[in-house]
Amino acid sequence: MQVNGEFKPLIVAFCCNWCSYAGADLAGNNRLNYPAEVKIIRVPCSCRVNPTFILRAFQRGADGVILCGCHPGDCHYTSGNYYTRRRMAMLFSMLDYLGIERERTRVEWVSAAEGAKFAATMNDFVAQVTALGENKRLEDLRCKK
Amino acid sequence: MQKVTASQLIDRAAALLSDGSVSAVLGWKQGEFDYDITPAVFADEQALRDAFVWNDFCGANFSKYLLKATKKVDGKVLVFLKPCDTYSFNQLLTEHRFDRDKVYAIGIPCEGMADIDKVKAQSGDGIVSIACGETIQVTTLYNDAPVSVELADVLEERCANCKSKKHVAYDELLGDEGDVLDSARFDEVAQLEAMTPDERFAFWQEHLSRCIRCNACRDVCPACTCEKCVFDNPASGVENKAPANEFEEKMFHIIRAFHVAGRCTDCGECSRVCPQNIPLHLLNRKFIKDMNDNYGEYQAGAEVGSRAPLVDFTLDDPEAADVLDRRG
Amino acid sequence: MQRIGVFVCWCGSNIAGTVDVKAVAEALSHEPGVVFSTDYQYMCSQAGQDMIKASVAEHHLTGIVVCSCSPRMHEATFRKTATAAGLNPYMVEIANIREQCSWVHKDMPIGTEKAIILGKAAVAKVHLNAPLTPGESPVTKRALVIGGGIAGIQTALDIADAGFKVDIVEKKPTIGGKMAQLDKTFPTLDCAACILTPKMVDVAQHENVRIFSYSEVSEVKGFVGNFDVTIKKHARFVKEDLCTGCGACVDKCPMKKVPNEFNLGMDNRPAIYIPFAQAVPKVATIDPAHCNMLKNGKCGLCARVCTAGAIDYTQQDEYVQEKYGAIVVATGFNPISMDKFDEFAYNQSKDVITSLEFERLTNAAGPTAGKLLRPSDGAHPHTLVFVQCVGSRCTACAEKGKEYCSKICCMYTAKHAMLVRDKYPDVDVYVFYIDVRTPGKNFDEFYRRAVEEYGVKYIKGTVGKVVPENGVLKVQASDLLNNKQLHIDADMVVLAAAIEPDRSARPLATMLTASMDTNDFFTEAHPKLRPVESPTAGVFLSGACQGPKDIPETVSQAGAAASKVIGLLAKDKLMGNPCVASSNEAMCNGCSSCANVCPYGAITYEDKEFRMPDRTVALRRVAKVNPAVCQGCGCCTVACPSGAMDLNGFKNDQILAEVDAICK
Amino acid sequence: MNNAQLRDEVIRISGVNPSKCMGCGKCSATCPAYDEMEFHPHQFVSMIKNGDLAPLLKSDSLFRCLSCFACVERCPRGVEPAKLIEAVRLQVIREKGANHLKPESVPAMVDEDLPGQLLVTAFRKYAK
Amino acid sequence: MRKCALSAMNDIFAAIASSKTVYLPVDGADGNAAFTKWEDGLVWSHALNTVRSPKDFFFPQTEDLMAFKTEGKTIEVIDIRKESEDFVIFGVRACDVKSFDVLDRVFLSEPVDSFYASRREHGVIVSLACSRPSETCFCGTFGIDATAPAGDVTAWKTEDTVYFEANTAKGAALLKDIEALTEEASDDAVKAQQEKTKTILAKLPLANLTTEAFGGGKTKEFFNHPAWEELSQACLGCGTCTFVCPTCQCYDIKEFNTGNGVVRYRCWDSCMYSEFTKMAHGNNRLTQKERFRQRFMHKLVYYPENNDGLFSCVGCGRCLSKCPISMNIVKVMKTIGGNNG
Repeated sequence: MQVNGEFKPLIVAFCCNWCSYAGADLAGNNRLNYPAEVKIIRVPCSCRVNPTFILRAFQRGADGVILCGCHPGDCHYTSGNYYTRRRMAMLFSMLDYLGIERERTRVEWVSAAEGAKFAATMNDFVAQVTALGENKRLEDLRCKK
Repeated sequence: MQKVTASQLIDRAAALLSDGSVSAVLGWKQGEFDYDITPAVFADEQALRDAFVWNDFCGANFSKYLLKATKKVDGKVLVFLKPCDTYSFNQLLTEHRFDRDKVYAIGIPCEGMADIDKVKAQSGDGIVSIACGETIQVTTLYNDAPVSVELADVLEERCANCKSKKHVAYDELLGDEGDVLDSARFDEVAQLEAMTPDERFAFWQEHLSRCIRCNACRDVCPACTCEKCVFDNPASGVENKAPANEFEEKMFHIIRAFHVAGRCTDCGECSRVCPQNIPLHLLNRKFIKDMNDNYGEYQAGAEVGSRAPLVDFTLDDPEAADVLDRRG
Repeated sequence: MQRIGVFVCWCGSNIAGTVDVKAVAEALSHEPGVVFSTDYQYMCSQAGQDMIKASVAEHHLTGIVVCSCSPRMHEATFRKTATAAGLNPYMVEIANIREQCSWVHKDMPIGTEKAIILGKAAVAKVHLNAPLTPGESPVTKRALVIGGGIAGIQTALDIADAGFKVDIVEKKPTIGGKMAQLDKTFPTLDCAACILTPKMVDVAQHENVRIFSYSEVSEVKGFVGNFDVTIKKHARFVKEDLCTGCGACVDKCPMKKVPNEFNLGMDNRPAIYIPFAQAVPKVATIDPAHCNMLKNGKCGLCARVCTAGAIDYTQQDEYVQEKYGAIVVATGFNPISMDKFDEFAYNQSKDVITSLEFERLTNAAGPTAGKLLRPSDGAHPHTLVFVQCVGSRCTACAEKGKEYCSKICCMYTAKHAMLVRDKYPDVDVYVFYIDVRTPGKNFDEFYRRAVEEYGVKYIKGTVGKVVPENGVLKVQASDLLNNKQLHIDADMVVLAAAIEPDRSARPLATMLTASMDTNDFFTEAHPKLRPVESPTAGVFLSGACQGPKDIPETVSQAGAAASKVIGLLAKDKLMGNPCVASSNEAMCNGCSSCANVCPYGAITYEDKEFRMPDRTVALRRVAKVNPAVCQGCGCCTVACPSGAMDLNGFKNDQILAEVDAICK
Repeated sequence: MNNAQLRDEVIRISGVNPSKCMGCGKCSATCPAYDEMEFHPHQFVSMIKNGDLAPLLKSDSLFRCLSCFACVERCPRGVEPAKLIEAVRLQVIREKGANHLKPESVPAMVDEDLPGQLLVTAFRKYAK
Repeated sequence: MRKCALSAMNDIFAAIASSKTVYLPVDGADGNAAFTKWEDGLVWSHALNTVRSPKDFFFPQTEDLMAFKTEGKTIEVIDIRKESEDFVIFGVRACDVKSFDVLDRVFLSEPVDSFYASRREHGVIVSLACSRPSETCFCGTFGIDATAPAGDVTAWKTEDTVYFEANTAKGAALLKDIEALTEEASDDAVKAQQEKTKTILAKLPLANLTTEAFGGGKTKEFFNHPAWEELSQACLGCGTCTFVCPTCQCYDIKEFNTGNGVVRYRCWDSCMYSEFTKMAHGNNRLTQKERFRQRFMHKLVYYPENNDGLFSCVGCGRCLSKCPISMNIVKVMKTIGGNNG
């Protein structure tokens, strides 16, 4: 999205309820800033995130999608994030194979105690996507204003 | 040239029909021309003698037909399986898609199947007849004498890169058993990986933009056996009857490949049937290659009941970023 | 179409300081389906909640969106409010405009814009919310403890003391487990039997406890609160209720040359036997592999001497069916086999023994009546070598050893060394160690006493090989601190063999759909926060089946597992989390992908009749989710290619609607 | 080569990861040539791990190792000390520069009575 | 009759492209020819035909019809028509030209489909006579002369020359536009080519296939024919035949919510699909047999019944070469209609 001639990316962040969403809350509690371009969707576990959701976000105009879950071994459901890790590794590799910029997708493990990591991750990811510019390779022109 | 003959298959099928071991035979049926062969169910010996064929154009993989046939036919269905078909057969069993007890599977060796487009590239169009023997003899309207074509020169892509001549499932084997081969099937994927993202994007853009969403790839795919495909289901949010734009072209093929990832045996039917010659196998093979590279070698359908990489994990799997970095 | 009310909270200045709450309420009032939108200072206050309730009544709301703090904070509060207002609690969605908006953004227009988008996403989701009701299931007030060692005994006693029925299933003829074989216990050196046998008696006499000894679990069905278990009672050819444990049969049995497993084969027992004097139940058992009467019908001596008439050569295995609300796994451990450790000559010399064998050798009830005698010739030994970490911390070869530390060996070796030096000051005792690991109350002090007061020679290094030669054991070892290779002529070598889970654990885990790690230890539901629960609801872990543990640790875990079981059995009904997966049978293929990824074993399959398009009826295999077992992670929904599997509360279309709203 | 490079080279040639060593000393305990050595197998591993190679290169101990592989067989961590020692030996040989074997020079050495295996082994060893 | 050198075609395309968009069959990387928008240097394919038929130009696979803009709770209707571009299609074969007659009867009869009509109006068809028919060709069965295709302009291509003849006013205007680049020619070469081609056509394997058994009024005779079961047995239910078919004209109207509004569009549908003509009560053809039968009954019986005996098949042979399981209209005609041909 262009705001006053400046590119502001739209970032969708899927956060698992138990670790990363709580980590995002902690970032808030500690008043750690990160760009408002990041919009969080709460899911019970990172393994709830279907590749369809990610493609849909890009279709609808997202410029980057990040998935946050509990650290491996810490999943509230014991093994959900291990499946996430495989699924997303495969999906992102496929997107890369199709020539879609790999910098637009990311998986990050953020615990409930890592408010600072959450904010830092989001700052970094927003900067990375901003540098890339608008998502053109997975866009649906019908959804552009 | 195929190592077993049609008459061997017909004789064996007729014997099994007559002694009541099976009550129907899934086989290849003579088409309008010598190369357009249709999968068919044969109910009696006469039908077999009339129209059953087995030659260098019998590419169709019958595994998926077993879903319907085993439900329709009382008694056992006899199915002929080429080595690559047996992997699909096992994969479907792994997913409980048909009753093994209702099938009598005969494994038959396969020397690879001919791609009619490649044949035509050598013989020219206007084919009047084809005789499969030591070589493929093609008679056309425009050549005075039959053109002789070597099977090896006109193999379908999947056969040129055949992964296995070994049957992983059968009740009975006709002819000799082959081996799992050291194929070069991932070379093309590696070549694509070596391109720049822009080149890859252009490559796929060019190919996928031809998609007409006829769904042939999906409908022929032995891994695509959903009662209701998400792309046919308006409630799924991704349904459409046409690729409305470039996004939907990619969406369809990414999700389809993802849904069969770990379940795809790389039988190559998708690419074979695509009317627009989209190299769909390169999507499936990408997933297979990535899974092999990162989670250990896995061949879907090699054994019944094996656990596909995407419904499995280990504690020290590589992270998504590492998978990408590893490839550079 | 829903009638949605939007309630934007100021949270004092926490939200209102960076978000124009009035603008948010105004913007959201234009969203489709929103019939009422307002803001208030503290939505979670009684007044705020009353306002929500009043609005529900006034505007006939069917859904509520609260733009406020994190749902982790007040989702439960507002769900209760909705319930009080007569709405289903799951018709509430929270837009987190505090922690994830006002607190992380400084600029009012930016914060406001984001708050509106988050609000729109919540509105979009509520449109697709459906009322959810938690499933209820009754709880069978009886627990099953699998394994009758100290872990199982302690768990059973604690549960029984709380007033619940408990059954113990033990595969050996007696309960007691490994602890019954031990001599003294560290770090206090009190005798194992003195502290264990009273507990065995307690548990046997407890009115709430039943003991199925010489029995195994053969089938488990059902789920938390409602397990159906089949227990196989092996025929012991002695009627348990009639046998008095007098031992007359044992004395008279002519077949006396059966290796005694209780003493690890270091002496013999008869074909009819009672494992040890304090066995519970104290009844005889006939070993059918060695009993002449059972093998070829010749003998029958025991039946003749039994005045109680307890012998029954025709006894058959018996299957008992019982219902349980909770299951505790306490299957314990075993030392690993020493067969692969040729370098220590374990199979070549009787004088090379494992530490557990050493326990029997020093036990007053053991084969030598507690005298330390060399097994090969019964001579008094002069030099003992203890080797630590035999098969523990071994990554080189999975068939040989275990990669983990067995945890208990450092302490029991110190105990053994100390006991030897205490009783026989003339014996030289060497302990070869890699590290001495003694975390635990009074543990390091104990080890230091062995060195400083008892003169045990601790040598940093390990034994490379043991060669039996002319009646002595030639030990070649390294002394790393002195940078020497040592050559010791030893009389006995004691190997601290690694421990591994009992072999019965793996098939049991499959029956229970409880997960295990690669070493066959049961995995806990959370390594820190739920250490005694299996991820499978209603299955609890006690003792070494979960990982190597010493006695104090085992007993405390046993108590913890018991308290979890008591907490479960104290409930009359289990209220499920309604946000669980459910399968649309019409679309399900029965492919098993979902069941493969389910960490809880909540998914089963059944063949169901369906009307096919061609108007015939066909059987199809379809998935069924047990809502009492499902924990709602949603992993199955992604494994399912057709989308037949969906997750209540986080349905595919709900999440897609959120994505759409955010990306507008 | 400095110590660090030398260490990396030894690790590369041997394919052994000395960091896996937990310092149990079983290699030295099992070594039949222990008393012949100035530096013992466990010290080898430790010195290579720490990049302290200079004393090793000079030491005669290198050539006291019999390559019996008892340490490789017994090591509970799969460290394979003998392979490390062999790699250090190769370094010494290479630094002397003289013993490199070139494919061209092999035919001249072929002797009817010499087992072919020996030549291949030597070639493998000295041509690396 | 006008002519120009084959090598001069690039100039001709360039000349026309200055005022209209030009499309022509071009060989793609995949080995198939496809109608492609002309750009300088693109070469006219020698392939017999394209995989996708030229019906796309008048009846595209997807086409936006209108849009709605939602603002809060208000809806605004927006006209988004954009089918008024002038264009010329080169290289349309006789069979495909005939397919426009079939489509016209559907889309141009009352109520007229204004999107289709507008495109027909703006499009000029330059047909191309066949000289090397394939074994899958059977346009003759439907009375089509492959050597003299209709269209606004008919073209004949010989080894080095292209001949043009205008058939309509639109065609004449087009030839007028390129008059300077062409010259008057006799029709000798064309006649010779036609004669030669006709002898080949007579030798085609499907040359004797006839429609005799079919046509309007045959519903009762064929509807319950026992052979449908067997013919449809292997059908995968994919849409390949319908999507490569030049005469299939079924479409679905769908809406797409863009987040900011709604686009109403139509897209091709296939009678082979389980979701075809799905209504509130469900589907009226529940099995693949019924769907399969519908397709061929429509082409061979229902359509001619409603359209003065015109069959809605033109014998282009695309379904023969593209069906994944090699089931096609020829096999159906031979089986259901008796062993003709």
